[in-house]
Amino acid sequence: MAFVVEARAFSGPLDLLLHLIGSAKIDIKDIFVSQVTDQYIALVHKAGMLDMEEASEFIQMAATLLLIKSRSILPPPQEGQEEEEDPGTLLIRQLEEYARFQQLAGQMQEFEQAAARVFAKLPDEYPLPPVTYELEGLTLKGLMAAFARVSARAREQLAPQASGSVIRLDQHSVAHCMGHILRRTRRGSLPFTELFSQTPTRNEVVTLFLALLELLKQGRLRVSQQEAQGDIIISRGSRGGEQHHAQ
Amino acid sequence: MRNDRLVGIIEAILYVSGEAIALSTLADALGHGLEAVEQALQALEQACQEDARGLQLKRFADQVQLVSKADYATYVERVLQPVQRQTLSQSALETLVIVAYRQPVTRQEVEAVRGVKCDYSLQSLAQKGLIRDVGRKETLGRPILYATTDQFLSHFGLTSLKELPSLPEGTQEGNGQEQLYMAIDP
Amino acid sequence: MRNDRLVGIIEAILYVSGEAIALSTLADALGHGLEAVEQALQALEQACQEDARGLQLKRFADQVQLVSKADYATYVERVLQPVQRQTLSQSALETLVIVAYRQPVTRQEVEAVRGVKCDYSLQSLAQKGLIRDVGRKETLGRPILYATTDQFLSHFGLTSLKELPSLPEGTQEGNGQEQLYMAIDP
Repeated sequence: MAFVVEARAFSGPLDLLLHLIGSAKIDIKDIFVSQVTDQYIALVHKAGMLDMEEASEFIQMAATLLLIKSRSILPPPQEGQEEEEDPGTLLIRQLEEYARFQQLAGQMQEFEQAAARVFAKLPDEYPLPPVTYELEGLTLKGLMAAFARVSARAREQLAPQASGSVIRLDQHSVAHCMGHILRRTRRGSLPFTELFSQTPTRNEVVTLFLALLELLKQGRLRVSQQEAQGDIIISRGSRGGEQHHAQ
Repeated sequence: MRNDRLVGIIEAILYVSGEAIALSTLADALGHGLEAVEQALQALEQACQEDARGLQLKRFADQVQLVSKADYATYVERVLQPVQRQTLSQSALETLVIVAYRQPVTRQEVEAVRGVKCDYSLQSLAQKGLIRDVGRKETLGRPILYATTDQFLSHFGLTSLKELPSLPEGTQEGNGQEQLYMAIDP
Repeated sequence: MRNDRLVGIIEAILYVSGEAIALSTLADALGHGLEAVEQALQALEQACQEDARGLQLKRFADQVQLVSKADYATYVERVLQPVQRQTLSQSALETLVIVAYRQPVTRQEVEAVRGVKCDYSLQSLAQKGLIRDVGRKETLGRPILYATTDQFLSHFGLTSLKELPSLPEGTQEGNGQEQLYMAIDP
């Protein structure tokens, strides 16, 4: 990256020029009345052109210095004819500005070195937490909506299942279930939820429910509910009794 | 080297290391004997007992390590383990609903309703603590039975499963039987 | 929460993290206001000044990080040989300093000062995370504008850009305007 002259790497033509100015112990403003510019051109010439990309800026600066030098020999342009700023003045200003930044860079380097004397610890390898689920948005309403979707789909699946190849013995005829319900309500009322077995099959549920409806229609059972979300209680109706209506 | 500096240097070394360091390594680096290192470690240990210190020394065999104080772990986790929030997927939600209404229920039974494989969603619901394994059904293969947990109830603000609402009216057209079937309380 | 505990908790968090943490993150995790966090940090900072402490707080931008004490660096290196942080090359440093003082600045503007092409050094500074692209200048060609990052502050041990050394005085006579322009705080 750097242009190496006399074992020192220069970060650019301005850097080299400043170095030469420093070595000559002159002020930046006196650059053109000193040997510095000649030294610069000689150094660039001597260094050779190993890397054109890199050297081009140094060469360009050499050209600028030559231009300034040649102008100084020519008679000064007449007043008012000068359209652009004198390249010598421009270069001096650029050198001054660059020199300030170089000085700042030196200070920053000290900061950098000081900061390099403190060490941080590597972050602990903290195991990622088990994902906790945001259930805030999930309400009973949402649950029920999901429920509705599932049951809608389950209904669709009912048909193919009915025509499936496995035909199970129908243990749940409506008549059978009516008898079952009546037997279970003989000693008193029965919560609706206890009507079914622990893991009721679809068939069982449907048949039991139809049986219940039939018994209600016949007035042999009645149902009551204490509170809105409470359990439905099944008990013997006005026309209860043991008589068994065969279907 | 003053004793205080020794303590400080050890703290600095243990901090940057983060890992356990042998007492002998410390002794070598400090140019002190093991006794001096031991003394400094004890001073560090004692200093760490203050509430205002968030670190503690962990010692094992002849190694020593600086670790954060167990008491403050909750706060450390809060910063470094930001909670990964995620909502339940559609399929997890459906599975959960079926388990809730049909519990205890086997995977096969859930799958029969949903019409898709449910191993993954059951597993993830169990991981989230919303359902749990409550035994095995005494049928062929003794499949696992799933039921909802207390956490499930508490999330939905229910005191018991009996409070699960029956199917919303109107959302379903027709087929009251099927609706009832689905709404069965176990 | 007692103040002492707050200090200890912050130490624990910074220890486990190792990396810089935003004050606001600490405040959130602790359930305290920024003032309480700032107070605790100051207490921690002060406590660390003891010889017996090997740590110090490094602050930059609105972040804070626990680091080992510079004074004890030799010993830390003796045990751990921490990966030597790469210092910047002369040309990278020059480019970076110009960006720091002139930000937001275009490549062309940096090149005008340095008198050399700066694509490479700008690119490598960006890769190191010391500068970043902050938009485009609304001029012909819409050149990219560069500015320094929080990591830049950390690399140089600065708390904020205000701590950048002011432009050298005295070395320059004249051209007051130019100096003034240069000294503008970015």
